[in-house]
Amino acid sequence: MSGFDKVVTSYEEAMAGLEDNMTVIAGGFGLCGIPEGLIAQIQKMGTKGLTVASNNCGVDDFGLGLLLPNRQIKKIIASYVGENAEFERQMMAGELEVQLTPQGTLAEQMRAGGAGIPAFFTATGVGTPVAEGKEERNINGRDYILEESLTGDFAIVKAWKADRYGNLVFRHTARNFNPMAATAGKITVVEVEEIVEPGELDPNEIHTPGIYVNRLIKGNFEKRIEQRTVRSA
Amino acid sequence: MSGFDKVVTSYEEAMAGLEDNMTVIAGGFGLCGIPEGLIAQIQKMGTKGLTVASNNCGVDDFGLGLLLPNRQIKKIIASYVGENAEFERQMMAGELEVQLTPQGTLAEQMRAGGAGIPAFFTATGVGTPVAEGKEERNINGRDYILEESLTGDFAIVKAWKADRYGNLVFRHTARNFNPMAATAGKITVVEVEEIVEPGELDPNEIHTPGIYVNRLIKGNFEKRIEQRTVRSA
Amino acid sequence: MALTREQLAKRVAQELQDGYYVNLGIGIPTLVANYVPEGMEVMLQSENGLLGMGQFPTEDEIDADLINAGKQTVTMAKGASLFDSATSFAMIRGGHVDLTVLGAFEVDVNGNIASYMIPGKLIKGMGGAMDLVAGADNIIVTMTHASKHGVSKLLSNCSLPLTGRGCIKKVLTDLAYIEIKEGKFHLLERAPGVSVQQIIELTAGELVVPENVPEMNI
Amino acid sequence: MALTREQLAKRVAQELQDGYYVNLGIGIPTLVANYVPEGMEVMLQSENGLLGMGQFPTEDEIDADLINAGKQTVTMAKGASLFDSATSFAMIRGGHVDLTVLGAFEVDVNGNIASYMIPGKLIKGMGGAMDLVAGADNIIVTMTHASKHGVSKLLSNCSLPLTGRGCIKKVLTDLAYIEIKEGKFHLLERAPGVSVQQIIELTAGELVVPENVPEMNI
Repeated sequence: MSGFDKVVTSYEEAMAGLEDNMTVIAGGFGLCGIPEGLIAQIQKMGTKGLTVASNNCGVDDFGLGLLLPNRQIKKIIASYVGENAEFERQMMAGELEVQLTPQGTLAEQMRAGGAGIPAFFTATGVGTPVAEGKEERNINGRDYILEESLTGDFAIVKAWKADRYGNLVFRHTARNFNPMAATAGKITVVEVEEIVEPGELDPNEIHTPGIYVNRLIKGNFEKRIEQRTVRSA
Repeated sequence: MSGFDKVVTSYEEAMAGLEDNMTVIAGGFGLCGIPEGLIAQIQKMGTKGLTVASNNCGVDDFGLGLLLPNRQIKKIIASYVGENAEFERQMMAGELEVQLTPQGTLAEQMRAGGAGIPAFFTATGVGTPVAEGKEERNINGRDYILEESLTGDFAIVKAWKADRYGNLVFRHTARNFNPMAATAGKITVVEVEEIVEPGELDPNEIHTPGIYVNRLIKGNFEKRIEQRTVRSA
Repeated sequence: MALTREQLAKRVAQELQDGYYVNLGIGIPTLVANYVPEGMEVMLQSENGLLGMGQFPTEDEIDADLINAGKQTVTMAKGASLFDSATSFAMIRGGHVDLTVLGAFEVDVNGNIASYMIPGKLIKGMGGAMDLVAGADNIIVTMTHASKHGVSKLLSNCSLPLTGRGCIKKVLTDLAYIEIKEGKFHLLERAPGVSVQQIIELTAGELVVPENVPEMNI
Repeated sequence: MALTREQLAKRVAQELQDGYYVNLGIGIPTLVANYVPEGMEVMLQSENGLLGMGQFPTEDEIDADLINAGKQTVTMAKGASLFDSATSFAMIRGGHVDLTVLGAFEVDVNGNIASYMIPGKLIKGMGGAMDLVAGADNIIVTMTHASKHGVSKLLSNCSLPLTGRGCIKKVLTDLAYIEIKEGKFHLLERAPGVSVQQIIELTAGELVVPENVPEMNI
């Protein structure tokens, strides 16, 4: 294939180059749309001192929670955390730095990071603990704070389908933070359910163009559900 | 139908409420993906003193150029203009105010306007005439200028397909500025080639959710080509 | 009688209008979806990337790729659309959602709201709440008027860290429907069987009481 | 002999690498696409919203909805993707394009570029040029070394309004291939048959000339 073929065949290759103290941007919302195999690989590698930006931090035995027992995460930037006991313990003990960020600000920070926008003003967080130490400015009669963008040494992303060139399609609400994360990594690694040949995806329906993707791997997903909620048929 | 049915059946209804001295955000790149019938309606209404934000300003007898002969445009915010003689005449005579804005900044300003971001930093335009009067700031070792967002009293948009709820799908490079324009209008009016029933579009493939759309009209498009360029078969 | 959770939801539902795009927070707000008036359609926004949230799935319909902001499995309504989180919050922060309903620990006479953090207790985070209160023009806060111990949650100044500053104008408690303007609470309605006196006693911030305070019609 | 337009394009094409995403400006840069080395694939970005631009269409293939940034009808290559203008410039401004090739009126020893505006003449606008020069790390400017009247376009200070400040590191003219660093032009290569003396005479800004200046291999 061509120089645009992003497919790798092993998780070792997928995460090669990840080193201690790097920053990782991760897609996913709760356990929905998370790159399960890439997280497992980081656990296996035992990389330490990571700063992780992700909306959540998984549960005790799944998702990013897997990186907690061996203290691989030094700092987490997230909007909602603490769905697991080990996280709580490490946070309370001061072993884990937690930077809480409003969900929309976090999403926009990742987008801005990928888009060459170093900082933007937002009304979110004005007058709250989030505003501490940040510039506040009144623009056209309303108060805003200045938020800086986020980028990572690595971005780990979960998509539904991809072609070999790294063009991505997401499915349902498993899209969530994944498209922004994909733009914000120096090296962006994507784990997908299905890889097709270039030309098989409708160019109009591609959610993330392959230019953002460095490595692509086909994964097997457990897709655990956090809140299984049903109605009677 | 329900309160989500955005379809109107006349151009009068589509552009009702447009008044002198309002700001209009327009989708389109050159003559590609422009809301032809909505522009024609503005010409017919004779609304004057308009501020128009659009990447270009059409040609002498098509697109936004149609609003020039009767001096309906007071100010144009665009990245590339002057494809027509009347535009040139009015600009040179000082009858038409032209605010040149880099194409990427213009696109981002519309997106920011729709997204509640009043201003953002960008490297584009640093040290150029575009930077005049704007705040310059060094962030992490690089110089940026602060750009404010754009919103309009009206946004006029061209899409390919829509369902009656205003969910939009664009086609090929006729997408261009249209999705951002759609988010930036107090009243967003969309002219489309085909209207289908809600549920007929795949929710994963909708480019612009109906929440941004106030009125929807089926148009007939000439789709004029500016630079017809072919190779031999 | 103080309103039940269901009655709170019913009262909020009276504020809906046909064609509204609505974001409902976790808890009581979620129940509002059950009381959309007959012949009216609203579309529910779930900030994890879904506009047009449907009911919970049947066993057969469950799809791990389709959840709401509370991480519950859901379905899509007719005319739904899906998008990424940046787009979702662009929608919210850009003021495109017609009505936001969410809970709180405290609100005050200046429209401040505290809803995500009790210092000393485990802090789970604000999720999308700060974006929702900053982005929406039309917000209804639902909460109990006072704690179990009779401590008012309608204050002169919020005591807890804020979720948003000066952004709340309407509060529905189990006792009263209250508007916030000009630095004061204004009593609009009282719950059936609840006296104005009871409300005054349980409202710590300055409360303006008109001559007639109608009972809610639920 | 000064390079022809085609030779300029050929020389630029030597800077391509397999798997490069490339944005080619209007004019000479566009011609680069014709000289992609055998066995190498590059993908062309068109800033109006297309990654993977193909060749011009046949009469039968013409589609008014598919144009490039120069407003010419085009086709899509295999593996192409389409997106809106904000996404397109997020790609450009975020530094994701591997190589940008564009023309200019002037460049100077500090890497400034002037390419869109001649005061007193009709000003058509910068289009996407300011975004492209600010967003890319790897830019090649192609232009003639001097005007028809022998006035150098490689200056100590650009005389025209800038398109970008301090962003140009490589310039290919019809006479020379030049690198800009530490406030000076550095002569890397000369066009076949062009003498170093000729280049020195037509370069107004400070030019560092190494002992050996190889001829371009075209």
